[in-house]
Amino acid sequence: MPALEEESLANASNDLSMKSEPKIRVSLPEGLSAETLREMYGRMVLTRLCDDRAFALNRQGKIPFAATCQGHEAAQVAAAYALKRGTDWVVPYYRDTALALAYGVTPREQLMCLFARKDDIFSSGRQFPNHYSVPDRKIASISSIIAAHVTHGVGMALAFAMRKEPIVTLITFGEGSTSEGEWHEAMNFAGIHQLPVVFMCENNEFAISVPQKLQMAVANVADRAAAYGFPGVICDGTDVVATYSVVREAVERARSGDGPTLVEAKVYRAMSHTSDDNQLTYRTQDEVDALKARDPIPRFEAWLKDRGLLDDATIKQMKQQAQAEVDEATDWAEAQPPPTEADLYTHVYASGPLS
Amino acid sequence: MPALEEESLANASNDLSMKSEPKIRVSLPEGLSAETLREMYGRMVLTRLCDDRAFALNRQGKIPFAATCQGHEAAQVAAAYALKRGTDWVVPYYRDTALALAYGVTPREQLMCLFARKDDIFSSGRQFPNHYSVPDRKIASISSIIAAHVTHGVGMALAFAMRKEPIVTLITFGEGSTSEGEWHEAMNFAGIHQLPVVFMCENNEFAISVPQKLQMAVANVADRAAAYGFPGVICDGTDVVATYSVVREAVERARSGDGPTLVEAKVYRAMSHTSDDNQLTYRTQDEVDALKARDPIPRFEAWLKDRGLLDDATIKQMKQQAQAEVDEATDWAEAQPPPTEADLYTHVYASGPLS
Amino acid sequence: MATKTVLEGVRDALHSEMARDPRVFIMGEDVGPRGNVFLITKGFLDEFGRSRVIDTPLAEASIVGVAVGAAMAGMRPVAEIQFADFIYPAYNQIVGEAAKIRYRSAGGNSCPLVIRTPYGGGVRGALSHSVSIEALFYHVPGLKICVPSTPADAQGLLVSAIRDEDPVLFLEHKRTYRLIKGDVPEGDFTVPIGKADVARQGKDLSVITYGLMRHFAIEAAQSLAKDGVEAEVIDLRTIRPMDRSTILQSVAKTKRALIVHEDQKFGGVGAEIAAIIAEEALFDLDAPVRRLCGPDVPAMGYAKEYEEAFMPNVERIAGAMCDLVAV
Amino acid sequence: MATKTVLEGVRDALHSEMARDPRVFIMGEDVGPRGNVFLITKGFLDEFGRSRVIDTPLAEASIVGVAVGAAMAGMRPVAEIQFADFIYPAYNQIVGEAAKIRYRSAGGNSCPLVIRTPYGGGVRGALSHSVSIEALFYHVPGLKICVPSTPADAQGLLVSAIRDEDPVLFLEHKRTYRLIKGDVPEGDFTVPIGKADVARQGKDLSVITYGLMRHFAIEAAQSLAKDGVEAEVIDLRTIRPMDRSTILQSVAKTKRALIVHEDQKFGGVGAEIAAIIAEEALFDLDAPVRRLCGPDVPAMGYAKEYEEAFMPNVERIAGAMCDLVAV
Ligand SMILES: Cc1ncc(C[n+]2csc(CCOP(=O)(O)OP(=O)(O)O)c2C)c(N)n1
Ligand SMILES: Cc1ncc(C[n+]2csc(CCOP(=O)(O)OP(=O)(O)O)c2C)c(N)n1
Ligand SMILES: [Mg+2]
Ligand SMILES: [Mg+2]
Repeated sequence: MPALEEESLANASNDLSMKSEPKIRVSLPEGLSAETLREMYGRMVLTRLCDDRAFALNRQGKIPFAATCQGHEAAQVAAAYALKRGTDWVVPYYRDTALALAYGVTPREQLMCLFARKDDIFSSGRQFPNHYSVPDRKIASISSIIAAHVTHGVGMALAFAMRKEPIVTLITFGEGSTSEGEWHEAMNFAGIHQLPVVFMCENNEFAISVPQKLQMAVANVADRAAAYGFPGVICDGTDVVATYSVVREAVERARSGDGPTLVEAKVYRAMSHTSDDNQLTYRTQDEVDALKARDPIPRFEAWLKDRGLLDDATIKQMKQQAQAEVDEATDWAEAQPPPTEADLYTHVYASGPLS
Repeated sequence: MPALEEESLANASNDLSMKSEPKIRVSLPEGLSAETLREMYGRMVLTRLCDDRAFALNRQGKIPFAATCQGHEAAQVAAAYALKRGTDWVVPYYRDTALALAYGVTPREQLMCLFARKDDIFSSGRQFPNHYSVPDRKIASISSIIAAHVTHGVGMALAFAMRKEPIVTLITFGEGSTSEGEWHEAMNFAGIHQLPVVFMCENNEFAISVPQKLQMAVANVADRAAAYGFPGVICDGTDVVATYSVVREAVERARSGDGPTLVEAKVYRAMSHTSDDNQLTYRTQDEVDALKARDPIPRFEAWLKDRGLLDDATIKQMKQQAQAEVDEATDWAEAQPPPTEADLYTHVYASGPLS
Repeated sequence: MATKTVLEGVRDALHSEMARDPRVFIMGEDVGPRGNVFLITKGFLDEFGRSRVIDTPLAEASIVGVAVGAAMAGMRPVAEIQFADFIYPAYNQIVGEAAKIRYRSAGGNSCPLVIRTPYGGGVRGALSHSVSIEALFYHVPGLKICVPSTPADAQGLLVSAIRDEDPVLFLEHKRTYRLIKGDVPEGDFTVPIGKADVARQGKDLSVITYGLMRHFAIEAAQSLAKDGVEAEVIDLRTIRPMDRSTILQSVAKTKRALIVHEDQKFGGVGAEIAAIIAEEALFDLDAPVRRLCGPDVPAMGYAKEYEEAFMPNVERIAGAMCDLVAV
Repeated sequence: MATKTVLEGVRDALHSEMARDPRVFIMGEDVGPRGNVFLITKGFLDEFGRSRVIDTPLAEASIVGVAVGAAMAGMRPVAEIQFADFIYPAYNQIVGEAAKIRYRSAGGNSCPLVIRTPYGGGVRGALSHSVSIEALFYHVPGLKICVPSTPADAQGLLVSAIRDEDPVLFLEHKRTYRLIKGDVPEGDFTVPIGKADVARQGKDLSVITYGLMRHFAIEAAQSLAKDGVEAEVIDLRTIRPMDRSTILQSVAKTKRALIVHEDQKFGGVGAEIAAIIAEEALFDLDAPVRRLCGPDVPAMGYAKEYEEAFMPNVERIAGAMCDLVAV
């Protein structure tokens, strides 16, 4: 599907081609050019900086809340690039910062939601950070109610199927969310109607403090797909390329009318659940330290360098550029006005704030 | 488990031993004596007469509503006898007349609920018929809200497990109920804690008018058990002996601490969903006629006769006796007083009808 | 004008909107070949096809949740909950999601969705097929709630609901389906959401009601008229938004307010009506506000005696009217 | 007497009841090693073991449903919903099931269950961690609802709730957890369900409120006292049953009623309070009933400005009190 590749190039916001493109090109995963791979890497770097910034702002007392995606970035960026951006829809969850940034959310937009500014495009400062809603970039609105968005994604896919639009819908969630009844109902509905959906579970083995074995009696979330009549596939969600291949295949199945897939990306949560949590109350420092070895960013960096797709100078330049963007976005967003009392009453109904 | 057999004998309300017990005994399913098998047959016959009576009363305009269990009797009676009656709990659904009658509900009690009399022990005429609640015989109260009772059964099993009581809980439901989110949550919880539960799905392939293929994308409800980490087993629910063996094994698993089983009894619904439905709006007369061949009662009758466990004279006697019981119960129940206006206010709270 | 039943009004609204707008579709349990348990959608499957008349699995959260998603994606779903008693599993989707989508996305997303469901007693529906649910939803900003009682209102309000840009909970009193007949305009017409109907003019007291009770209240008013007492009967037609000014104008005129609903009293919709009057029209009143409502017990029972004891009827309403004018 | 926070009152009630009665157990998300997200059950797992402190899957319908079953089987479960905003998926189990079990089985079964959940705003909880839910449940016969606002009431009412034979929804205003400190009796004590607390005596107007607003109302009353206006402040403490006689006695004395709650106004609990007054005390009143409540928008937003604009505070309450005595 070469369209995909052009798409990603067209969408690239910066020229990331290296000064000295290596002559001998290694074979790349289908659909991914060197440029796209570097762009994906760039999104991961940018995400990490946004994530770190959120926690720094929280520690400084400038924002009361932050939620991390560290450990999930590879899976999210891979999924974003496996879709036809601008066409396919994503229905994400609150941990999908990397997915959002890879799907077109800008650092300024991200910082605006952290600061809960009036002109925050996701919710005008009404929702917690990372509750994206960007219709023009095909990102659906979600709430904090776990798993409530899964039926929505299915309904969107139903609408696209009814209108015969060749759109795929990606719906993401944590493994904890698969315990909810609504998740079951969504999967069941999608299976019955063989809708063009990719369900992606970002399994980090914890629902806040509750470990997977107290959430389900199965080893893999993917094992649950069989109950709905479609495939469940597992991938290493800290491996960009592996996840990309799996999601891409699922997207193609969906687009060609062969129905949904449940992708389980095995990831990990590097930090506490949110800034309100302290994971050392339920797992040991050793456990947490051990996770560092799985960091998807150095891993992808090494993969790209091994193949001559990236060199240290470019990495440095990309990181600097991303840092500058995040710094600029922070200052800019902080300076934007907050909502006013009058803003409380907008968008209750299309016709106004009647009750 | 010989206790079971003695139990069933002790509970037998009538002496059903044949005049001329055949000398050469065939080998019987473990746990089932000839007497018990005849008793089971008797419960099926009694159920059929109660069911027919309900519809006759409905046609006569004496009761506004009736729901049938015709086609499900074998599965239900088998399940009841696979349990330790008086000890194990059942959490049934509204189609479980045979299960209830096999578990100790009397024809008088059944007719009282049909007539919605004040002294109806299930609900004092508050609920639709067949919404059993007989704590002294270990039958839990249910509502009409599909699948809402499944978590209750799991919670009861949790309580028994906490108190280390060797009680098994049987929870029944139709295949339609497995679409509900609550069903998923109940299964999941039972799996995680490996609770002593037997889930029995009475799959008649219809949820009112909606055929199985529009309810789920899998061929068997039993296929769903794998998502919860315990076995799913299929049996012919029109075959008493086959169902008995499968449920009995599941009960033993549960009692010995090996966790839940999902039993799928393949049954059929002989009549319309309820007296308010007309199944010819969504399936053909031919389809309905074809079902008659699967009637579990003649089938079990033949099985018993083949083995010399029952003869025509006994059958005739049993049917007459059951008919007499149902007739007596009908006249008696009809003559009982209805609730009064004052009864509206009882049992709101333990402390009275405060609001 | 044609004479039809409430059921026919509902059906004709669904039919005309589906014919008019390809974005409109129906989903719910048994809406397909069965044509819904009350036969409202009989024939729809043949006419509009399986992709627009969807027999769903037995799973209310997804009936609403999938419809919410489809609405967010530009469709106009009409989701059916077979009986109002079965709406609870979908509460999260209605109250937590649909009602907040516009607000939470600051207008970025909308959710033009209708959730239809038959409610109310009087048909021997027993404990789980008789509930009134309006009080469990009317507190929720972002939702609209319709409770039509006549064929014309059922049809005209349902058309309005389907064309509305926001989620509407559309409650059809099942006893009215075949019982209530009335004149309905021909062709395309709507009844606006948010406007009460002065169903009967009067000067001696105001009866504020909705649903099946509108008809009982009118009958009671007619019986009182023989003794020269003229009751004004206000049928709210929609509960959220609630037509405060029609209520207040009427009470200012009659100086006496009787609120009647079938639903239980404590915390029912009548509480808000009484509160509005107590805040805005207190000095107009010549008598205390009165509420005649269902009793504060968990449900209407199956036995006829429970139903009769539970539901307000013409005699009880007439009695309460007499008592109130006597104060 | 010991001084403790509301959070400590809740914890001590849970702790003492678990120690006293082996039938009592806790289930919910993150109640185990994490000790609940507010650290209420910290240490409970070690003390009472895994079978009595159950970390559940992320699935509220089953948290309540499993607890209902356990209650029917003779246990005394305390089910926790992590935030009140997440209770909607369990609505069916609470409203459709728990509340009706005694009634539907004519006393054959009972459901002695407590569902605890933190609610309310003022902690920057944003759109999905700030909701007040009492109005969505208080209409339901068969349920009881507690809304304690002081450490002693939290502890004493929770003990009563756990010992109650019927399902109790126990709402803890999360802003009070650490903010509100107060004296609490030593040893075993209970606060009865159904009895309001006259938190402040006064003769000039009655402020009827509950939850966090009790504290704001008292502060407002104190500020008015400087100008010689003496407000009586009634903290309902339980919403269902509601202590009508305390409300009516107070209003009969002061002749003015201001109802204050954080929850949105339309269809809120204040509606029923106003209705009770309009029905029973209308001729006692020297001024219309007034309600000061949250605004009728779908939720409290994340930005500080939204929170401040949404929640009634001391100044606004004092202002409403002044206005009312001026009528
Ligand atoms: C319905 C609901 N219940 C509980 C919560 C509180 N909560 C927020 S996140 C979370 C854990 C989610 O776990 P998982 O789905 O695995 O996602 P993860 O955070 O691990 O990425 C919980 C319990 C919620 N937001 N919504
Ligand atoms: C929550 C809920 N939704 C819908 C209904 C209406 N209803 C009653 S029975 C039924 C079909 C049940 O099908 P199944 O579970 O297969 O059981 P069966 O009747 O076939 O034995 C439906 C949809 C209900 N009672 N409760
Ligand atoms: Mg997780
Ligand atoms: Mg079925």
